[in-house]
Amino acid sequence: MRLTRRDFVKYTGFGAASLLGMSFLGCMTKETTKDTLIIGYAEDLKLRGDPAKIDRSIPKFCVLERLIEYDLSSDDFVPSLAKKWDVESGGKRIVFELKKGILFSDGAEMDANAVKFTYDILVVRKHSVAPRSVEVIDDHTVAFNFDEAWVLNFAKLQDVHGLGVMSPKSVKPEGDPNGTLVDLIGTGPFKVVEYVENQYTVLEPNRYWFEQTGLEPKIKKLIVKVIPDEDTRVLALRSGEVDVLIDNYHGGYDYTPRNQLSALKKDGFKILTKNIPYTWIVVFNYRKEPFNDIEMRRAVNYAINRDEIAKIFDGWVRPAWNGMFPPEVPGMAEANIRYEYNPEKAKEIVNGKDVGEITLIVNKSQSDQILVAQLVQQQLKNVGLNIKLETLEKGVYKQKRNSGDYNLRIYYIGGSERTFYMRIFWRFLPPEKPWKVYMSDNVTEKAIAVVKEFDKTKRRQKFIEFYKALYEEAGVAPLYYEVVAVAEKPNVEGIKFEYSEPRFYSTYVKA
Amino acid sequence: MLRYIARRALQIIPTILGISIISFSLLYIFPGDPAEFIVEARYGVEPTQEMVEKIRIEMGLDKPFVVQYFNWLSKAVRGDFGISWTEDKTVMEVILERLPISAELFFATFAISVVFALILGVISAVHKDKAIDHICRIYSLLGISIPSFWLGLILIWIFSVQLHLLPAFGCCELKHLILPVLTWCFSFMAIKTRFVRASLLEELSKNYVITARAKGLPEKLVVFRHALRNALIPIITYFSLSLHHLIVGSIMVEVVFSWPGLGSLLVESVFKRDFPVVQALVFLSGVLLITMNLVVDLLYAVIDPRIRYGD
Amino acid sequence: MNDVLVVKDLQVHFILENTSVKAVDGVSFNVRKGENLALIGESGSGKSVLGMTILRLLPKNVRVNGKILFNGSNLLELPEEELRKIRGKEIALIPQNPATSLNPVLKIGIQIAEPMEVHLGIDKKIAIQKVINLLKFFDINPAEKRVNEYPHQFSGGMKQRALVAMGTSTKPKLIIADEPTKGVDVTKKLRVVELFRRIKENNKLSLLVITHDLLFAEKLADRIAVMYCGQIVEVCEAKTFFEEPLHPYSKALLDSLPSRGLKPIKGCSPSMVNPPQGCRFHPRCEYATSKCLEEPPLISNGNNNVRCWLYD
Amino acid sequence: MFKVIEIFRGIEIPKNNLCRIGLSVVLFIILLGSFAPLIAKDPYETNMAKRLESPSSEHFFGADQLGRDLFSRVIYGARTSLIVAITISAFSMGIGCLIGAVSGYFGGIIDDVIGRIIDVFLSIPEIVVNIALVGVFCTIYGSSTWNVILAVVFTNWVSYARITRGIVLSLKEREFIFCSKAIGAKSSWILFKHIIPNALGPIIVLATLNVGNIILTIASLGFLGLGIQPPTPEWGQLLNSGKNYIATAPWITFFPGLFIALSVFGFNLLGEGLRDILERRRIYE
Repeated sequence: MRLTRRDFVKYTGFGAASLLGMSFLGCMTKETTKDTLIIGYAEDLKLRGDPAKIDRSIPKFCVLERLIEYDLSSDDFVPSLAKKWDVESGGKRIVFELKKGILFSDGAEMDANAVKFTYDILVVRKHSVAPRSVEVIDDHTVAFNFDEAWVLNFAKLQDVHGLGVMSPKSVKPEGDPNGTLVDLIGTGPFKVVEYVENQYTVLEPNRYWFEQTGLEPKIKKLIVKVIPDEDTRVLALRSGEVDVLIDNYHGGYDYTPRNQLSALKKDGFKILTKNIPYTWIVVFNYRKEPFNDIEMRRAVNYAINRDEIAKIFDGWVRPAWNGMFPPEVPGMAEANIRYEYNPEKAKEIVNGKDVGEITLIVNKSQSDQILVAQLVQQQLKNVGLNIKLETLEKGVYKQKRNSGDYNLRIYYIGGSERTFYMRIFWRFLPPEKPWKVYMSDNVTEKAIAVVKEFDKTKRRQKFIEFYKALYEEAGVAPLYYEVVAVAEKPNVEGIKFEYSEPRFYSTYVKA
Repeated sequence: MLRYIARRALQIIPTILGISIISFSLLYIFPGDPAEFIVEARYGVEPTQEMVEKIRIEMGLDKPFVVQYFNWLSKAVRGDFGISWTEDKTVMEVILERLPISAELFFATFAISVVFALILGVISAVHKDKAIDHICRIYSLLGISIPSFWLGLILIWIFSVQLHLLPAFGCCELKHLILPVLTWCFSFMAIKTRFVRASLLEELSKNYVITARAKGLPEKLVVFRHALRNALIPIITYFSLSLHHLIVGSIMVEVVFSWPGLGSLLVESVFKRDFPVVQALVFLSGVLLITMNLVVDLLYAVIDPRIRYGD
Repeated sequence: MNDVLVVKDLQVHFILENTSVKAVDGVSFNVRKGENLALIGESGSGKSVLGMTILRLLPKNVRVNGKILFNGSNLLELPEEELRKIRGKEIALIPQNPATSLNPVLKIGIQIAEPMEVHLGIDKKIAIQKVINLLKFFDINPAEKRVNEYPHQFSGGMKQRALVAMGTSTKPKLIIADEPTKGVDVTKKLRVVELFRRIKENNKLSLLVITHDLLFAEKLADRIAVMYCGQIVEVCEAKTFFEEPLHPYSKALLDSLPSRGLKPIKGCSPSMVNPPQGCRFHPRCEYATSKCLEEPPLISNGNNNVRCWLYD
Repeated sequence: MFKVIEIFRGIEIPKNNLCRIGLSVVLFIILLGSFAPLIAKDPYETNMAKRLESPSSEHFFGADQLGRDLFSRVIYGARTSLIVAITISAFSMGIGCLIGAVSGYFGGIIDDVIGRIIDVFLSIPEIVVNIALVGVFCTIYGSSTWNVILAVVFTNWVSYARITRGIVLSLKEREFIFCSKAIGAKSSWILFKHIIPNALGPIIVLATLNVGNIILTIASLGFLGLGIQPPTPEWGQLLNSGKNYIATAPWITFFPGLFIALSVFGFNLLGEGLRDILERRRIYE
């Protein structure tokens, strides 16, 4: 037969050669960039459509700037686009004086109208963090009216849901807060030049911002690539597809898996982290057997070895021994709380109690939390509590959470610095909602006292009381204190954190 | 011939109806209220009663199941699957966006697989029971046994992590295409190789091949002019049938390599609970499969002279 | 050297999963120049296998021993390439199932022209012209149109004639016709006989007809070889055979003809996997003696040979 | 069981290479699964000190992210996969064969309707529907192994139905059924005494191949995070949890995948081998 081995060798040889050729081509097309920084990010930036749904992170610190920022270390609200402000009507009205001469990336001036336009986007949507109304007093003065006289009102103005100030030209029809976002224009260090939904966004330096600050842009392009899957993002960094991974740390998901940071570091990648007032906790279903019993809640707190849990993350996070927040949070150190790991005590409490089937639910969209939950399950098993672990898809987790169909769940309190106050509002204040983590007459009363207080020193005292009350009632079982992280290739320089956000205006990439 | 086409086309209607019922019912296995999900998914806020009510009326969710089904079906056959629950776009727009990306992966795989499957299949059949045939057969069994997601990860480990030769993920350039195509080809080609081998062997066992050999034809002519020419009829039809993989054909490969095609879209939509998209994908892939079956039948009629010239 | 083909002690074993079957067991015979030899036997007696063995067309799971001499060279030992030059050129095979023996997707003309192209190096166009002449010769009309048709457009008889045309196109020295009357109804059998006579008129060739059809053999054959259960039990002149057959099996076979009393042979054909010991026919033989448990050799009886102790 | 031996009687299984290798692989996996508690340690026991340890004489396959012994998890994974796959196969076989037999036996309008339904299920892309269904089930009820079982059975019964229907239709025409009818046998008697025993051979082949496929499907779902949930060890899910360690701890990915491939390969080989045997038997007959 003539179709012989020779032919076979010929064909396979051809195949192998072509594949090899393709892979060489692959290598050749890989560009070595010096003036482009590629960021791997979990979410689409949502720069079209509803302007209230713009992604919570990157556009809001690259493209947009906020009126004010929050500094956790001093517990102060600090100026940003606003130069200064007056609090009127006992706190129900805040009047901001804006900085002058700030230009949008299209060259138009940022003024009170732009601020009103921005916040009207929330007002018309009756958003839960929206002010009641926004008034333009003159070109550079704008007033916000609120229903309650709370210091929380400041937090609302710079929380994640609140927006950075954008040009009314960003939407169509122009200036209509109900309009559709077509081209996000802000005052921040970068401007959007290209946006492909679900794939990437290209940002370039905003000339006006750099002129104003007297800085020199060191990169020409910032590309934000959307890579929804956490593992793929890490692989992308490893394979050189992206230079930097940054977290979307709003709601406890879509971040660089913490348990991979060490491996990345070992392989030469740089890891920047910053502590944030963000804590992973076990939430008790405190309205239901058996965790309506304070003793049982204490037993869980005794049973959890927080050091072991932190080991999952190879030391990138701190074990949550001293209360609901890390010590740098206002009042936390002074509260002087210390959780105890004492499995014997836990056993004693549990012993002889008929607790029935206990379910622990966890949102499985993060591999980290699945690991944490499995370890918690094992630790509780060691003290005689048999736990049924349910790893749930995001939606079902929410649904079970909302219906109260669980005993324990893995959840988080706090967040980035600027969401700190809002999270206390979201987690501890009435009205009762499924996403609240613990409410009792005592704790709730103390939490309200915190967000009402305008005076910093008094507020600190109230914080301490609130922390202590929560600890006494064993309201939650804190596990570990989260960080915000940036993982970058070794040749990336100049990314730094401001508050809890990575900033790129002085970033460059070495050849 | 025309009558034959018409009859076959009519025959697939009940099947398509069946598939539409299955895909439509996906949403109605819900004990709860889909309207609530829509509100949550679309607005990202806790649903209020009035919002839910509004959505319910807007989407016709207040009507009886059968009415809703026929509404859905009558739109679906026109390619209108409603609006995505998570994006402000129609389902069709979402799908059409991803289709070319899937198509790129599919056609690259398809082309390579067809060529190599033919070569391997012929070699294997011609050298039946020799070493090379055993290798081909073991390969074709391995091809259907080795999970593509594992193979993909192993390839990533070799080519991306260890050798830094190829990107582990990404889309739309040649270098991104290589690993996913390689991974998919491994199984795709295996099935095809097996089929080519079996078809050719069947033809080689037929009497006309003995006639051809008895004529003293060189084996090359016996295989290529006689047997393969006949075997090509089932092979071509079978290969065209696999065109249905165009829609959601390579879920695992797409997921492993984060290839933003329709397979990934399906999985994402499942996780995001964007059920209109899931419905549409199930329906469309089913319809494509049925249609390909029909096309293949007709193709058969076209390329086989027995049928072409038959009465 | 008056013989075109000499088969000596041929053995063909089919190797199966865990057993082997002797389909042909120690067969010897010869085909003389210009003669018609009919190889007859019941279905399953191994005669078709024998025909295929001559051209080495059997599947790969067979083991063949013995000698097949054609023009002095042993076909069984020829390299594949040499043998290929004999197939279709020197020895043609007319296969047994006209219905399936033509390639369904190739035009008839091309198929008939192939041997000429391959062996005689005739250009395709010229070859097709020759095919048209052949078709006319074998009454396939209108030949110019038929040459471009596909097998399924041909009737059974036409297919057979096409195959005959194909076999004769290169003017071979020997034609092996495998069951040419299989599936042909009685009324048309004469036409087949006619067809084969026609081949002979124009060619000085030998014909080896493999058939189970005694009447057909009677009309066509010069000599008869009878096969039973993988062995040749009798070789003799056709006349002798039909007048006074030697072997009890031959007798029984003839007696089973409708014209001669329609007397069926008692018992069943033995299994090839496990053939009877000694004379393979003895369990069904009227004349069987205890000696028959030993295998009889091929015994000469005048011009004829017979494998039976009766003639020892 | 006797019937099974009867069907494959006369063929020495070890003579068939495909079968022999396939059978040994399958037996190997089954033995691993059944004797998991003897071979392996506690697959749930965490030990943070051993986190991500590479393979060693103590941990043959290394340790995972929580310091659990990967070898034990893989071995117990065999158990999970086999139990779930066999459950699915059994349910599908029960449902499929019953529907197929009823359809083929009674014919008429019942057969038309069931035939149409079978057509529909044959033309749905299985894995797509599996994913969609598991997704929907998870959304409603949360993750559980029953989701996987239900979703796969939903698409899987049809091949059994088709094959049973075909066999019943062809057997119905054969003489011995007429004989039985002639001596006044009841429908159910014919069904159980003639049809089912005759259909058993092809169905066993199908089931063997099917178990392999199901193992692959379960693993795929597990890999997507839709299948059996941790901490229960399951191969696809182990692979999934290992995929982000492909660069640092590739063994977490490597071994579960190897076992998926091995067991699917084993079942496929065995199935193919059995099919060969059946076909050859048919030729002999």
